[in-house]
Amino acid sequence: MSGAAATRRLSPTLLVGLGILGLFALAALAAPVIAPYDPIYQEATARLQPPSFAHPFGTDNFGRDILSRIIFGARVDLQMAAIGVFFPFVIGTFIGALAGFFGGLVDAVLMRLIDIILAFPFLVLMLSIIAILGPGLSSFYIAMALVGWVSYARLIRAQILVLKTADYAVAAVSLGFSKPRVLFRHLLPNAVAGSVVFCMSDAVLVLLSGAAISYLGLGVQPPTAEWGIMVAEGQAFLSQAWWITLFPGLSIVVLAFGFSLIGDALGEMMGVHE
Amino acid sequence: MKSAFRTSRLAAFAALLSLSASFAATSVAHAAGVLSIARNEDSTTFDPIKSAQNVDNWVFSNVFDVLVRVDATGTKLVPGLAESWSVSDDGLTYTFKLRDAKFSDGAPVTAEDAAYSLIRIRDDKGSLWSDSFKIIDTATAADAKTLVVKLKSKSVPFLSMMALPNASVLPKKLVEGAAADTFAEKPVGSGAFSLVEWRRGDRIILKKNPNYWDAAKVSLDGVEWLVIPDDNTRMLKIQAGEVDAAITVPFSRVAELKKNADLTVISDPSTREDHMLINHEHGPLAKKEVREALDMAIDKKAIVEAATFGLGEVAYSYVPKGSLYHYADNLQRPYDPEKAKKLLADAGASGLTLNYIVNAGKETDEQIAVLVQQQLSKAGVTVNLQKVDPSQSWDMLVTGDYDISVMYWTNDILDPDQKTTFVLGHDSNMNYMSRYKNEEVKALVEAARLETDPAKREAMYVTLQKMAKADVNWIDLYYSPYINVTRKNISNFHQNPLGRFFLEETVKN
Amino acid sequence: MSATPAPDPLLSVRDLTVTVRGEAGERTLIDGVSLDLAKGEILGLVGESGSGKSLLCRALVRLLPSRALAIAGGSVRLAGRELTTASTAEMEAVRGGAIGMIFQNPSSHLDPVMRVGDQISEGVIFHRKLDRVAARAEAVAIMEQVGFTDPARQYSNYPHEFSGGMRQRAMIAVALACDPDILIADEPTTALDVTIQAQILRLLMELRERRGLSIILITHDLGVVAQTCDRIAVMRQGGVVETGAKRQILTSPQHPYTRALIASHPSMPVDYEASEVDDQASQADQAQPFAPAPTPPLAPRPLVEIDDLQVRYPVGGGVFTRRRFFSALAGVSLQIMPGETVGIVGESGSGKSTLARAMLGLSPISDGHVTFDGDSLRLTPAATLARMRREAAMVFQDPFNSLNPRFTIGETLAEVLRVHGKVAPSAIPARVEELLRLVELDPALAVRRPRQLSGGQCQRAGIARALAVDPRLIVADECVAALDVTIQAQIVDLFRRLVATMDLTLVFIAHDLAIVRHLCQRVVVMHHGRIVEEGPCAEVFARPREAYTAALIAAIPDIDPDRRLLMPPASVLSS
Amino acid sequence: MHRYSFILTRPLQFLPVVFGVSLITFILVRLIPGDPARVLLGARATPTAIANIRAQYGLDEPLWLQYFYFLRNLLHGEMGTSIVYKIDVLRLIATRIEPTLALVVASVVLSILIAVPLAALAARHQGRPIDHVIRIVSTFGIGFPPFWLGLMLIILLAVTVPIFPVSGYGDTLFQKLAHLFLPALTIALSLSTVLLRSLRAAMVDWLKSDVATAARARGVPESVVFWRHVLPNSIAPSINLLAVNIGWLIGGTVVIESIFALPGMGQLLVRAIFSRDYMVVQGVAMVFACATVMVNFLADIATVAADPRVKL
Repeated sequence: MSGAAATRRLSPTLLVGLGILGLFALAALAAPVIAPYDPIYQEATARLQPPSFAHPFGTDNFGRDILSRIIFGARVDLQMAAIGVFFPFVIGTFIGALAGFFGGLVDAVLMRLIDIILAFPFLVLMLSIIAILGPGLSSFYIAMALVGWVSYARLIRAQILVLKTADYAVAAVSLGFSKPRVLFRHLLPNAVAGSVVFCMSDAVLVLLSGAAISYLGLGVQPPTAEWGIMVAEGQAFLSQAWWITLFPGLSIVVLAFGFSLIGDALGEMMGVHE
Repeated sequence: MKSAFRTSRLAAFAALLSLSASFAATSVAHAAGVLSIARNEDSTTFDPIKSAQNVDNWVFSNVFDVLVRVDATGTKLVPGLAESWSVSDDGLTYTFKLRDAKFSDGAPVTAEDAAYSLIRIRDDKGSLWSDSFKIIDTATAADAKTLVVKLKSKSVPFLSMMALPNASVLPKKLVEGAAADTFAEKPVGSGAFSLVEWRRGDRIILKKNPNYWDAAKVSLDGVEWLVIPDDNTRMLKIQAGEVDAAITVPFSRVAELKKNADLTVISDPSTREDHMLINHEHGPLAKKEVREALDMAIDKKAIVEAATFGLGEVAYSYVPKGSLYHYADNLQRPYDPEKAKKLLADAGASGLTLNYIVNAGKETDEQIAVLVQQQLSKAGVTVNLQKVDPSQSWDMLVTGDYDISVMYWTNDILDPDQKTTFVLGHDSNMNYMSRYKNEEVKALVEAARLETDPAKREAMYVTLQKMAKADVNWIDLYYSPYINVTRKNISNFHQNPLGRFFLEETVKN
Repeated sequence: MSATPAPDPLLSVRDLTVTVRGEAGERTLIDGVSLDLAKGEILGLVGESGSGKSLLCRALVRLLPSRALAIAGGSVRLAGRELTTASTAEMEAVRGGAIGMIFQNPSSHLDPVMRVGDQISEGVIFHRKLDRVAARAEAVAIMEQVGFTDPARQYSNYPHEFSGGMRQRAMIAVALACDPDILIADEPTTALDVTIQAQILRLLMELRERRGLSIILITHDLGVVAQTCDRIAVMRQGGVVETGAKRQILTSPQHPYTRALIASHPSMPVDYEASEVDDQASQADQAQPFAPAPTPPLAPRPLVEIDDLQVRYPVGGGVFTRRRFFSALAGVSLQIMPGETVGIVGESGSGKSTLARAMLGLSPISDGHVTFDGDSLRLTPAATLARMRREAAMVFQDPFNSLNPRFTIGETLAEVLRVHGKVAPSAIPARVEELLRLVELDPALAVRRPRQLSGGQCQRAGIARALAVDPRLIVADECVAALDVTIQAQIVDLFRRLVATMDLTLVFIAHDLAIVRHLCQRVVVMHHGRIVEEGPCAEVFARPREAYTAALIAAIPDIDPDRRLLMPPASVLSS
Repeated sequence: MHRYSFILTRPLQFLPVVFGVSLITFILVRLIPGDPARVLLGARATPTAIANIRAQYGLDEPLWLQYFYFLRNLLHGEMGTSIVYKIDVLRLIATRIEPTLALVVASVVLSILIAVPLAALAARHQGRPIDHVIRIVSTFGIGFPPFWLGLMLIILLAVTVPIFPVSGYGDTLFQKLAHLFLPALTIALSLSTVLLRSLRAAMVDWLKSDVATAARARGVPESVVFWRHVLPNSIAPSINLLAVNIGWLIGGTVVIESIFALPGMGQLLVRAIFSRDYMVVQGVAMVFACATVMVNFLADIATVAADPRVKL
C-alpha cells in the first residue's frame, strides 16, 4: 500500500542497516591503514593481554592484536557473506526459474532433486566437500552453493508459478516474445524481490555456518583472521581471556544485525514477507 | 502409565518454571563410592583385540587383567595375573605361573584361558594386533595354572608386549561360544571392575568386581566414564562438581583450574613426545643440512611456552624422558634463525617453501603451526599451512603428500623397541612416513631387539638416539605430561607413563 | 416503496471529517459529510473509486483502516447517541449490535479457517450473551432466512466451500446475526454475476421489509441504486455533491458530476433501434450503424474458425484415484469474419476467458480445432502460432497487472516493436509516440511506470501495446470490468473509433451485457462452457431465444427507476 | 476424508528421496581422502593389517558392488557393521536416536513458547516501542554463534548459578528435561527469532485484513479478534518455515550435542565422518533423510489441518 511512499524515502531501518554494513566494508577496505597492528604479528611478550590503550580489544594467546584481527577479518567475513550468498542466489534463481516456468518433467525432476538436498544432512555434505577439496574458503563456497541454492530455487519457483499466470506474462506470450525473453526479462525481475530479502538472512546463515565449521576444526586456514575461527579458537581461553571470543563474536552479531535490518527494510519496501 | 507420564511431565514443567529445584544435584546422584570421570571420547568396543585406541585401553585396564603389568613409574614390569615367569636360556620359551584369580562371573582364570587369548590376538580375523603377536609360535597350558609360550625367534621386548591391555586374558568359554560381538556387549574379565551398562555416546558404568584377586585393595564401589567431547564443557562440568575427575585437560586451562580450591590438578609423566615429521624425499629436505637448519630455526622453548603454557618440556630425543634408555645428554641444537638461514643458503635452499599439514581440531597442534610458521619465516622459509582432518592428514603423510607435519607418539609398551622400529627401523611404514633411510641405523635397531644384556642394550639405544639426532630424522619438539583434574576429595588418581589409570588404588572420600 | 424521511432520523451524520497524517502533513479524506438515514430507509451512496464512500462508512463505526487516519471533526449520532466519542466497549456493542456491515468481497472478509456457522454465532455470543448451543440454533435460523438450503449441515462448512453468492449470503447472515437496526452494505454485489447480484439485492430488500432495517448501500453502479434505493447521495473526492430522493436525482440531476455519471451508464436501450433489426441472422450481410462494414465481400473466409473446441483441466485425482477433469470448454464452434466485432458474454465460469485464450493458442486445447485465417493450430501449430503472434493481440482485464510493473510504458511498447521488427529501430520512438496518440494518451506519459498511471491510462497503454503489432484481430478480455463507469464509457468509445478506422476484427469479452450491446455487431452467450445463443446483437437482446439469455438480460439493473429488477427464475440458473 | 488422501500417496515420493540421499552419501564419503582401516589401526598400521581390515569390511570390492551389497542389505533391513564400533549400524543408531529427537522436539516447543507470545505482543503494538524492542532483540538473536551462546548459558545457568546441569543426558524423564533445557534454549534462541519474525509479519497482515475488519464490524472485542481470527490464520505460513528449519536442525544439532555432551546422532555422525566409518555415515544420513521427509510430511498434514482450503 505505502510502497510508493516507502521507496521515495529511505526508512531508518535501512539507513542503520546500510550504515553498519558500510562501516564494516570501510574497515575491510581500509584495513591496512586503520588497523593498529599486523593481524598475524605475534608479540611473545604480550600474550593474553586484556583490553588496554595499546590493544583496545586485548590480545590473543599469540600476542596478536584482536582489534587488528577483527578489522582484517572483516575482509574475509564480508567476502564469505557475499560469495556465500551470491552463487546460491544465482544458481537457485536460475534453476527455480526454469522449474517454475517450464513445469512438467523439468519441474518434477528438479523438485525431487531439491527434496533430496533438503533431506541430505548438511554437515555430511559440508565436511565431505571440505575433505575432498581440501579446506579453505573455496571449498566452503562450493559446499554452501551446493546446498544454499535450494532455498532460492524454491522461492523463485513459487514466485514464477504465480507470476506466469499474471496478465502481463500472458500478454508477453501473446505478443510472440520468445520464452527466454518472457522468463528472464519479464518474469524474473519481478520474482526476485523475495529472494533479495532472503539473501540478507542467508548471509547471516553463511557467517554462522562458517563459524560452526570452524568449531568443528575445519575452517579458514590459520593464521588468517576470520571472526568465526577467532571465536572458535578463543574458546580455549574463555574463562581467562573473555575478550578473545567476545569481540569477534560481537562483530558477527552486529554484522548479522545489519544484514537483518537491510533485509527487513527491503522486505517492507518490496512488500515481501519471508 | 499414561497418566503417570503426564503427572511426571507436569511436575517437571512446574519445576522448570519455578527453577526452584537444583537440577545439578539430581545429576550427581552417584553412590558415594562411585568415581565419575569425564573424558572426551567414548569407547568403541569391549573386545580388546579389536581396538588400538587409548580411549578403549583405559577401560580395558579396569575390566580386564593382563599376565604382566607395567608399574606406576612406567619403567618396570610387575606381576599381573601371572605371579611369576621365567624365560628359557635361548630366549624362546616363556613360562608363566598364574595366580588364583577369578573372572567377574566367578569362573577361575586358567592357563587355558590365557593361551586361548594369546592365540586369538594372533589369529583372529578381527584382531588389529596380529602382526605384533606373529612372534608367538605356540601358547599352551601345561597345567591349570601354568602357561607356556614358545616364540618363533628371540625377542627381548616380548614380555613388555604381554602388558598390553589388548593381550588381556579373556574367558575362553564365553568368547568362543558367543557370536562375534556378543562378548563385546557383555564382557567378562578379571579386572578390578566389571561392566554394568554401556550407554553409547554417554557413559560406561562399571561396578567393583568382588571376584577380583586383589579386591580387598579396591576402595571404589564403581566407576563411571562419561563422554564430554567439548573441552570447555568438560572443565565446566568438574568445576560445577558434577563429576569427580576430568581427564585430558587442555594446557590452556591448567593455570585457571589450579586456582580453584575445590580441585586438584594432577600432572603425571607420560611417554608422549610431539615431533615434527619431515618428508626426506621432498627436494632440499633430503639434505641433512637443510633439516638441521629447520631444527635450528624452530624455537622449541617458545613453543613450550606458548602452546603448552610452560607445562611441557623441550624434547631432544625420540625416546621420551623418563622412559627406558632415554639419553639425557643428547644433542640440542640451539635456536638460531640467522645461522639456519645461512645453512639453508649454503645448501642452496634459500627461499624454501614448505607445505605444512596441520591436524584440524587439535588446539595445540594448530597453535604450534601458527608459531612455527612465524619462526621459520625468520629463517627465510615460507610455510603454507594446510589444515585437514586427522584421518586425511594420515593419508597424506602415508602418500608423502607433505613437507612437514607435527605428530605425536605415546608408547604403549615399556620397551623402546616398538617405537624405535617404527621410527628408525625401516619397517613397512617408511619410518613413520618420514622416508628416512640409514642402513647403519637399521642394522642397529635389529641388533638391539635381540640384545639381552641390559647394559649393552642401553648403549645401543643411546647410539641410536645420537644417530637419529645427527641425521635429523625428525625434529623433536616437546615432552608433555598427562594432565588430569579431580575434585579435592579424590586421592590416588594416577596414570602411569603408558597411560594406564590405577583406579583400583583411587579413593573417593 | 419510497419512504419519506422520518423527521427524526435513526442515524444522523453532521460535518464528518476524516484526515490522514502523512509525511507531507495532514490531508482531508472525508470532507464535512452530512447524511441522514431514516428507519426502514435504503440510502444509496454512489461514487467512483476513491470518492471516499467506503471510508465514510467505516468512519461511522470508527473502524478506520489505519492508525494514521482520524476523525477530525463532526458528529455521528445513532438514535440520539453520539458515536464519535463513545467508549471502546460502547462501540463494540454498536458494531454488529446496532450497525451491521456487509462487505464487497465476501471471500476476503470471511475467516477462511473458521466454519461459516461459527462466524455467524460469534456475534450472537458477544451481543446477545447466548451460550454456544443457543447461538448455534440462532445462527442456523438466520442462515435459513438468508437462503441457505440446508443450514444445519452448511453451518459446519468453510467459506471456500461455497459459491460467491452463497458467501455473500453468509456475510449478510453474519451481519444480521445480532439483529442490527442499520445495515451498511459496501458494494455487496460488485464481485458477483448479474443474476446473483439480482438475488442478493432482492434479499436485501426483503429483509428491509421483513425487519424494518435501514440500509446504507454503497455502490458505484447507478443501476443498482435505481433498482433498490429510496434516496441517493452522490460522493466525489471525499464530499457529498448531491443528495436527494432517487427519482429526483436520476431524472433531474443538479450537479454536473451526477449528470456525467448518469450519462456514462451503459444502460440497456429498451426500444432503441430494435425495429431496425430484421430476422435474417446471416453473418455476411450486416449493416450495423456502428461499423462501416469494411469487409470485402469477396473474402468470405472467416478469420478465426473454431470447431468443436474442448478444453479440460485435470482436477484432483492421484495415484490411487481416477483422474477427474473439469471441462472449461465443452465443444464450442464459432466463426469470426474479418472486420467483425463479436461480443462474448456469460457469467463467471462460463468459459468465455478460456475461449479467448484458446483462440489465441494461449491455453492447451484438449480436442477440436482452431483455425486462424486458414492455418490450423492443430495441424501446423508452430506456423499458426507464429502467425497469430504477428497478427493478433490481446487486451486484458486488470489494467495494472497486464503491464510489466518494472517497465515504463515506452519501454513496453518499444519492446514489442523491436521483437516484431516491423519498424526500423531508429523509427521506434516515433512509432511509440504515434501509438500513444492513437489511444489518446499524452506521449509524455511514456516515461511512467504502470503504478504511476490511473487505471484508465493503463488500459489505454494496454490497448496501445496490442496495436503495436499491427494486428488484424484484437481479443479484449473483460478489459473494462475493473474501471469506473465514466472511464468505461471512454474506453468503449476508443474501441469503437479504432474498429471504425483501422480495419480490425474485435472479439470483446464481457460479463456486462449492456456494454456488449453498445459495442458489438454480434453477440455470443456462453454458459457452462457451451455457446447457448448467438446472433446479431440487437436481435438477441430484443428477442432472446433461450431462457438463460433472457434471465441474464432481465437481471441487469437498469438506471431507469421504473423498470423492475427481475429476479430470474431459479430453474434457469441452477445447474 | 478426501483432503487427507495425500497421506496415502505421499509416502511413495519418499522412496526416491531416501534412495537419492543414500546414493549421494555413498559416493561422497568414499571420495573423501582417508581410509577407515588406517584410522582404526592408528600409528601402528602396517600394510598387511590394513589389507586385512579392508577385506573384512568389503572395502576392497569395486564401488558399484559395494553399493549393490549396501542396497541388498537394506532390503533385509540391515545397514552393515560399523568399522569403528564393530556392531550393527542400526543397533548403534538406535542407541543414539532418542537424545537428538528429544532435543529437536524440545527446541521446537521452546521456540514456539518464546515466539508466539512475543510475536503477538509485537504485532498488536506494531510500530510502538515494545514492537521495536522485540524486533531489535530478536534480530540480534539471529547472529549469535550457537556454540558461543551455549557455553555462555552453561557458565551462567549451570556454573555461576547452578540451576541446570552442565551437560549430559539423564535417566528419568525429569532428569532428561533438566538436561535438555539449556541445549534446547540455545537452539530456541535463534530458531524462535526466525519464527517470531515470520509470525509477526503474518499477524500484522492479518490484523489489517478484511477478516479482522469484518470481525470487528460485528462487535468482536479486539483480543478475541486476535486469538480467534488473526492467530489461526497467521500460523499456516509459519508451519512451512518451521518444517524447513526443523529439517536443518535434524542434521545440524552436532555442535550443540557436542557442547552439551548429548549422546545423540549428530555427534555419532561427526565422529563417523572423521573416522571414515562409511556404514555409519550412510546409516545416519539415511535416518536423517527419513526424519526430514517425515517432518515435511507432518508439516503438510499440519498445514491441511490448519487451513481447510489447502488441498495437497
